[in-house]
Amino acid sequence: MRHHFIDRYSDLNSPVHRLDPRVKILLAFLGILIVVSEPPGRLLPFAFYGGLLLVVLLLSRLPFAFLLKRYLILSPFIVMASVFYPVSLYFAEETQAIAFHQETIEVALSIFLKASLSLFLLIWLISVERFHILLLGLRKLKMPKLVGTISILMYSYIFVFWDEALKTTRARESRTPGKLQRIKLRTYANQMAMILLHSWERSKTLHHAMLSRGFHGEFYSMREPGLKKADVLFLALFLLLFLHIRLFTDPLFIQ
Amino acid sequence: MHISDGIIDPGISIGALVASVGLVYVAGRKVPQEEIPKMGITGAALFVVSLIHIPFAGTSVHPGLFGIAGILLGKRAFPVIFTVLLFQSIILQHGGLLSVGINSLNMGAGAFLAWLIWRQQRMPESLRAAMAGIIGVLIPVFLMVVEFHLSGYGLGIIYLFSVYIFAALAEGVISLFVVKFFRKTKSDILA
Amino acid sequence: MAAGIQIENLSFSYSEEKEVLKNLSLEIRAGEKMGLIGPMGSGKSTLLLHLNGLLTGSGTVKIGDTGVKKDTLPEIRRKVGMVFQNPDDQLFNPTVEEEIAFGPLNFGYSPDEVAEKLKYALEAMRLTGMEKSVSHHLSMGERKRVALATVLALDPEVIALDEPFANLDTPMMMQLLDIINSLSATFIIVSQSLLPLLSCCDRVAIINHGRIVAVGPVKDILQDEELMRNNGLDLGYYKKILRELF
Amino acid sequence: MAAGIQIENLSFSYSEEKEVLKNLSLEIRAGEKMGLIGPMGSGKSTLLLHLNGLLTGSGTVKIGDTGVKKDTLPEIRRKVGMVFQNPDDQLFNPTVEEEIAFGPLNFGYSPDEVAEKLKYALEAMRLTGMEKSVSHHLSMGERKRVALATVLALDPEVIALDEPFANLDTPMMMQLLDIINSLSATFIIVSQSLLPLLSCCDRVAIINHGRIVAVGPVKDILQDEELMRNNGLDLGYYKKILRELF
Ligand SMILES: Nc1ncnc2c1ncn2[C@@H]1O[C@H](COP(=O)(O)OP(=O)(O)OP(=O)(O)O)[C@@H](O)[C@H]1O
Ligand SMILES: Nc1ncnc2c1ncn2[C@@H]1O[C@H](COP(=O)(O)OP(=O)(O)OP(=O)(O)O)[C@@H](O)[C@H]1O
Ligand SMILES: [Mg+2]
Ligand SMILES: [Mg+2]
Repeated sequence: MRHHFIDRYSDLNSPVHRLDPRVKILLAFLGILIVVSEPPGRLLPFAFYGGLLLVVLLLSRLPFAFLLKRYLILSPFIVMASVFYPVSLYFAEETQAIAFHQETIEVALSIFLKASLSLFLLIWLISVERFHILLLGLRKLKMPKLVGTISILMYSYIFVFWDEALKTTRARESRTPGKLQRIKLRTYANQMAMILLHSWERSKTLHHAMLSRGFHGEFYSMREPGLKKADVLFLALFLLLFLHIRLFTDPLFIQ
Repeated sequence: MHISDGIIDPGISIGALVASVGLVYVAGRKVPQEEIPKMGITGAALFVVSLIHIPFAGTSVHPGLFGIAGILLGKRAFPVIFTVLLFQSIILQHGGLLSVGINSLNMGAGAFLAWLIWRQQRMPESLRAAMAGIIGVLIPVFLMVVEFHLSGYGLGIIYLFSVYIFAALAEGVISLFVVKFFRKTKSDILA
Repeated sequence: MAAGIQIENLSFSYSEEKEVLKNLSLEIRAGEKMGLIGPMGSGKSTLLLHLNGLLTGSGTVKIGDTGVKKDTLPEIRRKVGMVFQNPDDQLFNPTVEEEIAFGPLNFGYSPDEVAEKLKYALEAMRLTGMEKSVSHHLSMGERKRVALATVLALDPEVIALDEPFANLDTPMMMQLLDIINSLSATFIIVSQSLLPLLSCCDRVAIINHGRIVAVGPVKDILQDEELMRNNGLDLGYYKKILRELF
Repeated sequence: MAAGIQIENLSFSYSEEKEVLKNLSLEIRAGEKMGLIGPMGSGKSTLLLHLNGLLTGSGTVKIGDTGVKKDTLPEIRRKVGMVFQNPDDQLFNPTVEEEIAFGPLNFGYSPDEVAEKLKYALEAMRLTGMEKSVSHHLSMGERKRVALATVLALDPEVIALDEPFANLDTPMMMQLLDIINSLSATFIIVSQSLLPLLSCCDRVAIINHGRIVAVGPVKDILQDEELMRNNGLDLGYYKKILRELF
């Protein structure tokens, strides 16, 4: 019964879900780093990355329909960025000639694949750990304290915002006959600003409430994460596999 | 207008990430206690507002409010923008984990210039507010064009980004309105 | 003018896990003043939100002859005025004056009429002098009064009040009781302070776990010690303490 | 353990126009339970917010031997627990469990201690079973209980409660009274429900227009009809209504 729009499948129980948050963050971050560092135009390794990712996803027991849907919703920007690679070359005089060569198309395709794999890793990350535990993990990985503090506040204030939006809508509806007429636009604008203002006032009192309960900008959780041997092994194994693909795919598959 | 992972040159992304973490420390030195809730709520506002998608020219744009962030937070806007982008990349998968740095530098530059304009006390307040809103969009877009170009894209990319002119104007109106409203309610949010 | 309320077999749940209103039926006559009492979390506020269609469950709710449905909402909202339990849930305009004028303006009254209604509501809730105050910079009791004023300004046929007496001091509470008694609207009043209900309600309904457990004349219900105790509504404490005091 | 409270010549205003606290002095002994009553808008909530430095006016406020100043705030916050008038001003964690554990975790208790404190607070406020509920999705009375639980979990030396009885049903109110009486902390309790104060307070202070008008043993004050009436705190109504009822 939590706010599911944030971390929908983070409560599942799988071997991956049970790992330390730091492992998940590092795997996602370094995995993305390795994938995007592929030189432009190489395509074959992506088949292996894809296979590896599939294994991770299977181990995490995440519903594929969900992952795919999420990907499809977010893919337009990726598609656009890849399509625009050749197109942008075409629209500039000095590069027009090479715009639709095979190599250019291959670069565009590798942009698409890199971005898609990175996106899947991100979707995976938020689906295997509760968001605020991820933040805790990031903090343990030396994320600046100020960013941590802002994160804690933002995380609670996001709900304040939702809440205020919901409330003002209710309040307005209960005193308006159906659709707003004459003063429609002004009322909507007013309402938006009021949401901001109310949230601002509430953010101050909530901060007070936090301070009076000892808040000093740090993260805590009832289940303090701890690195175990399994965590380290999991991370090392998968990173090595990623690295292996990155470094050794080419010599084996030279055309 | 977030750059996803894998689209621009990874060297740029990583350099930007390192630079932006440094900048978080610089911009966040000696933050007074009273500023903290304001930073949090502005961050939350930026995040929530980014959930509102407006269909536009085949894709969708969402308000960024980076101009307003600049107006409200001044040089403290940067750590907030960094955090917002971190949230967006993890929760919404907008942008990417690696690109948090480059994205925050882009948007942060917008907020910073918006703040510089906002501080020009001699200009009428409404003008400053509107211009801050507009600049808050245009600067990040300009920087993105440069970065795409540096990553091998042709200059034709400018056409893609020209649609943001409309977004910029819309944000100008929004910030004008927000500033007027806060003045009217005598809220202490406008320092 | 007043309209009756007819609730039949109303069921509602916020999430799958738990049904909050269970097949609930209740009839309130036009012009009647009905108290609604019950332990915390029994579904009182949830029930009220059904009266003007802010929530909709299965079953029927009728205000006068009009069923609460999507296409009748404009009419229903005109008929039913609602004061929320938490005044912060209700106030969304920058100043007290704008807050109170919002309803009348939206219902299309002329500027003169709006001014008149505003004046009446301000006076009734002792808010004269606070017109220009920012509503969320008021004390809790003051905000509660503003929330009440927004509804009084609309003069609706049915008035639903959620904990109107909480956070009011005694003189203001008594003034509110007078106002309630002077209006001919149908009232439904939720309150954990049980005693004021004696001065303003004809009948009282007890709700527990989303069901109506008892309905009857206010005195009969409040004096039925066993019934009250069984539903987590004990007056014995007050009896004892007042013996001690006077 | 308990610490006394000493307030001397405290003045405060939110804006230039109006002074809300006017040169106010009040002393509360260690372990004493003090009620604070007064009409709406008289400055009760504003005064409480000074006790842990959430607001600071001119004059001095001392908790035990420690003055409430910028550099003593961490110490003060550990000593003083505060329940706000509106629970929505206080709850910010996604679940009830996290909400209650927040304080103990931030004060550096070990996981075992935190679990123990959590369990105690949940039981005291009858919240067992609601651990995983979203705090914003509770009824008003339930939220109030969560707010109270967050403070009980911290076991502070001074506990300031703003309208703790509003929105509670009678059995819960009585349980809360028992809890208050069982704790050795110093209490300061603001309440418009005057009667419960008789069961838990040693002394009562009347505040009106930002000044302390009277302080004395709870019974003496509540029985002084003229004093009460002059300060907008009339018990006559309750007297009448209870005569009628029993
Ligand atoms: N928005 C919500 N989402 C989910 N559950 C809710 C929501 N609001 C209330 N509930 C649950 O529904 C039940 C009834 O709530 P309701 O607010 O109607 O109680 P109530 O009788 O008004 O209580 P109180 O006297 O405390 O105000 C409670 O158990 C509460 O936890
Ligand atoms: N944030 C604020 N800004 C400006 N004025 C305020 C603010 N909060 C309260 N006030 C004013 O200060 C006065 C005292 O308010 P306070 O909330 O302390 O009253 P109270 O005694 O707690 O009343 P109640 O019983 O209604 O809760 C009121 O007149 C109120 O309008
Ligand atoms: Mg309720
Ligand atoms: Mg108060």
